[in-house]
Amino acid sequence: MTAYLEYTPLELMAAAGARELKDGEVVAVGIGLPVVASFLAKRTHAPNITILFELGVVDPEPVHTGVGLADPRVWYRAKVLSSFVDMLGTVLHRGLVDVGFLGGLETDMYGNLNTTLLGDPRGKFRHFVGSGGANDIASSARRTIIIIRHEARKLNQAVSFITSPGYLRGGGEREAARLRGGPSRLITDKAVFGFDPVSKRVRLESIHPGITLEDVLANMSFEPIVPDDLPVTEAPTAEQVRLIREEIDPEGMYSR
Amino acid sequence: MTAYLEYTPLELMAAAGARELKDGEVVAVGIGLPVVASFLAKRTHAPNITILFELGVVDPEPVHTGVGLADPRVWYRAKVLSSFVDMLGTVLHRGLVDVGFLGGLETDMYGNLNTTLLGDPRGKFRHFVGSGGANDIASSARRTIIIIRHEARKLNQAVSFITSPGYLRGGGEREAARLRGGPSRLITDKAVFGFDPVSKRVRLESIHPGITLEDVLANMSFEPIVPDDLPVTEAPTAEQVRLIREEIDPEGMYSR
Amino acid sequence: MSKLATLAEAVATIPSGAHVALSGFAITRCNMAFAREVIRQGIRGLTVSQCVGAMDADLLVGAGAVERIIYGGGSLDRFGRLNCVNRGIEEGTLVAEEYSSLSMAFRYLAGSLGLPFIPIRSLRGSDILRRLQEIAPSEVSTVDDPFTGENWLVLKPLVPDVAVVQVQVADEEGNAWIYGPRWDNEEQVKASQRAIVITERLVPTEVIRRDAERTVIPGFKVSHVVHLPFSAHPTSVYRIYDYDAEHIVRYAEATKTPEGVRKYLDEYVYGVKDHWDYLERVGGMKRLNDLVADPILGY
Amino acid sequence: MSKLATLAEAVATIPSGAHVALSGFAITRCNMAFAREVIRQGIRGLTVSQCVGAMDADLLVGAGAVERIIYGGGSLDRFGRLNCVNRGIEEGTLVAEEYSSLSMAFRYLAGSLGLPFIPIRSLRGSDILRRLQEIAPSEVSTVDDPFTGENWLVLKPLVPDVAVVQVQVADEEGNAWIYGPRWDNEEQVKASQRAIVITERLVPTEVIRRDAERTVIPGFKVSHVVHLPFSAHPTSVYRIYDYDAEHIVRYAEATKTPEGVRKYLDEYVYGVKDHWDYLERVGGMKRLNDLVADPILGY
Repeated sequence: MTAYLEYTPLELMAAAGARELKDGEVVAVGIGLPVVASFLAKRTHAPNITILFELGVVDPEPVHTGVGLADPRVWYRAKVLSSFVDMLGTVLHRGLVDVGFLGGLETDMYGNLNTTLLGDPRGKFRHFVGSGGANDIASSARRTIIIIRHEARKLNQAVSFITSPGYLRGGGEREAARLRGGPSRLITDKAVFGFDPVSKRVRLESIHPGITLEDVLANMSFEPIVPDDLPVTEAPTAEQVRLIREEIDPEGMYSR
Repeated sequence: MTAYLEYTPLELMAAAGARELKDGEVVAVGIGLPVVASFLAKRTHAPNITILFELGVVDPEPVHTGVGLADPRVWYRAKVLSSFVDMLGTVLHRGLVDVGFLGGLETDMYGNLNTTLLGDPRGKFRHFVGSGGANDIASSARRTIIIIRHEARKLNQAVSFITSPGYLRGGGEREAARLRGGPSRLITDKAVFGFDPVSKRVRLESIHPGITLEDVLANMSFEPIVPDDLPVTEAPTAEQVRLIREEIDPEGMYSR
Repeated sequence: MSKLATLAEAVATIPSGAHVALSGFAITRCNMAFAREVIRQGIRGLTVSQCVGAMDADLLVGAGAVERIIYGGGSLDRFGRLNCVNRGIEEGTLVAEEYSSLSMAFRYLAGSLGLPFIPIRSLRGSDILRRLQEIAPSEVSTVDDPFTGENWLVLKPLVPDVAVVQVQVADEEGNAWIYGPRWDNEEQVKASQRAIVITERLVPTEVIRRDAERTVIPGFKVSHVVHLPFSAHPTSVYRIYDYDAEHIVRYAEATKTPEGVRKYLDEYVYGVKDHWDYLERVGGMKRLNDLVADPILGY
Repeated sequence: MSKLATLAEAVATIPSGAHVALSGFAITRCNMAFAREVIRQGIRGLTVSQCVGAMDADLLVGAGAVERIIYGGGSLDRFGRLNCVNRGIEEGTLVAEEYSSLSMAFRYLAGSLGLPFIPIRSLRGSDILRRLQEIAPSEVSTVDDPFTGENWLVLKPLVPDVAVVQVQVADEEGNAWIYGPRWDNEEQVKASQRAIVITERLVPTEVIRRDAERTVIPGFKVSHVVHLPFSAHPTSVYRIYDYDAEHIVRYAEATKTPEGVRKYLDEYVYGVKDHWDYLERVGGMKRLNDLVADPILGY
């Protein structure tokens, strides 16, 4: 068996995402890197997490990579095959989802996410995917983890459209809207961020190996809170990389 | 094959109930005579009616008589096996039940039904079955048919407890409560009654063969409206009696 | 993760005064072994709920384990009334919050979906509603439909502490299937804080994965899985065994008087050391074999 | 009673301007043959709804048959965006009432249960809600929870004129089973005034009666049953056939421009006389055989 000492930025992000999951938690995921992160956690430190797909799939064991939630490949060997009302209603809205993974076109310093449109909603804009279950997860999960590429246009001053609310304009605004939970982590290919408990602003938590603070700040359009001591993000272990490449995403569709 | 020229009062009531059902209607029934009436209609003039049991059973074809809705004998060969929410929610509350059959301890001149208690609710009383789905059917079915024994204590001035509302105190009271439908027929072992379109009071429609108007009136505690011409209730045909005795209720549990 | 437990272990997690949703309907899939163990362990002051009152609730009430019943009325079908429940209501020793089947089902549904309230057409104009407004005013209210202005009755969601559900098939994680109609069981489990699954058949998770459309109870809602054959006796479990008519007749007769109830409890609950001892007492293998369901008929 | 009909007969019952709920999700169980026939029959001004926008809706929009879409966003998964829907929204030629998956599902659920309105936590604080309050103010409102005083967002029930649902198994009465996740399909059908069932396999009612727990669509909701193999092509039908990746790539590419859409429609919709002709056009038996699902994997 070859040792996997090298890893891709996406593999590092998947490992960082996996690290956020505690054993026994219920996790709502969309397709892509979040699935890789969740299956990685389930095969390592969190064998008893429950993985949900919004359309009505619980704990599948895919043997082939799917092109999306609509691909029967990702439903394979599920323990429950049901519905939106069952997953997003009796589990998520009922308050049983501990963690929701979210991605998007852009986010801002309060973790508000946009997956709907870019441009001026009243004028010229391009329309994209929209919400799907993202807004529901952002509204009712106990906490959410945002996974997004580290680019200035994606880590934006303000988003053109709030599809999935983070802390809105910060402080107590999210609470005032009586939304449950809120973003706990923002994971990019350069760093891991958290959110300040009071101002709810994005705060740098750790920087990935080989990345400088300058790289991090130069590639985002808002100023994160930067604490004095900045640890280096834990790199994925050789075993984690092996699991991703040999078992979880052998075609590298989401992690290479 | 023996000709069935004789019939029991219950068989006559079942035939009268069956006659009320139009082909293609959706019918909600409890156990007992209503089931006999519904299956009789389905095997004669209304092959396309849909028969529902509240706990989640559609169009069963029992080959043995059951002791109640909880008896798997009456679920045999159902086309749908689901739930209360499905039957009473997505069918009844949604407005798709055309006819509901109801019985009870007592009813009054406006078709209000009591299946809960006899005596003084605030003092000494005996408690019985309660509602089950009866109140729901009485509230949301497009029309209901009451089947009850013709006795003074069952056809009462006023009921001790309104479990399932008929026309309440008559006139526009039921409409004011914004309940759907209302009782269309009251079938006893002596006569068939309807309800006056304006006052909503019980009105005699037909008297069973061999029964006199005196028998009818002497055995009820309220005065029904009595029209000038009073037809005789159509007797069950030999074929109807044969179906009841040989196929629908061979043990005569509900019709003898 | 295996949640297998003995009946005694599972029952021991239920504190006196808890709200327990029961899966029984009249005389089918009732939590009978569970009820007998609750009584033996001396758990008291329970609130029990179910859409249609059944033999499991009646036995618990008869033994004095129940303070409040939230239900839509009920009986033992043709075998008779719920004598213990009715006596408790008549004598005022049992608080009864009485609804209809759908209003109960909607309260569970609202609880299962995390809805703050649910509108319903049922109950209006009835004495059921008048009664509720007196004894449980905090559970019912009205709201104006903002779209039409019409005033609607609304019910408060029901969120039991634990749902106890008798099923035909489950794995050790609690993923469970119910054959036949499910009445309120799926909503009960999903509304409750947790569930105890009592199953006639224990299967590998592999079996669950091969037919996952059937999984109406997801393992993550389940705290304990008890594998206990004939645990619904004398009530029926569709496709597994029929009800024991003789025994239910004996029960219906015995429960007509408090003395009869005491005798019944002494013989079938206190007088047996566990479920296996109970099964011997009611006729053992020979009798139980007579009840085994026909694979085609399901009873 | 048999409700068997040809696709053309079933489609002919849908008037221009009707509200049609579609069963597709991205690239699976989409009403593709249905959409192609709707386009051929020249039905226009439709309102289409589904929780997650799918290829069936995109094709209908591309052909100009749709005036309004009520959905929770959507895509062709990794194959790309819903180009026709997005272009319509960007150019203002398509009215889009955009929700989230759960808010759509709750609107269907409320419609299916006859609820006057349904409360939800989703959408608050988002621009989705702000947008809705502008373009569809009659569909959303707020209500004070009478039990806690908290103000809740409430949605109006959705009651489509007809639900068109692509299933694996149905009988001639319309009793139908869906293998795999059902997303919003059961609520869509039960909320709608009637349903058209398009099935891959037609079975005797006898089969339905042997496994009735699977019947998620009851015959009495169904007006027409169309038995049409490969009717979801190029999208997948779990346990029957896989999606046709090559064809979907071609579609995603073609729909990037209005010209491309026209060419695609000419070749695969207007250019074929019926579904069987279409199947020949996309590769015939040889190609379709490659797509047949493995009985274990289901794809």
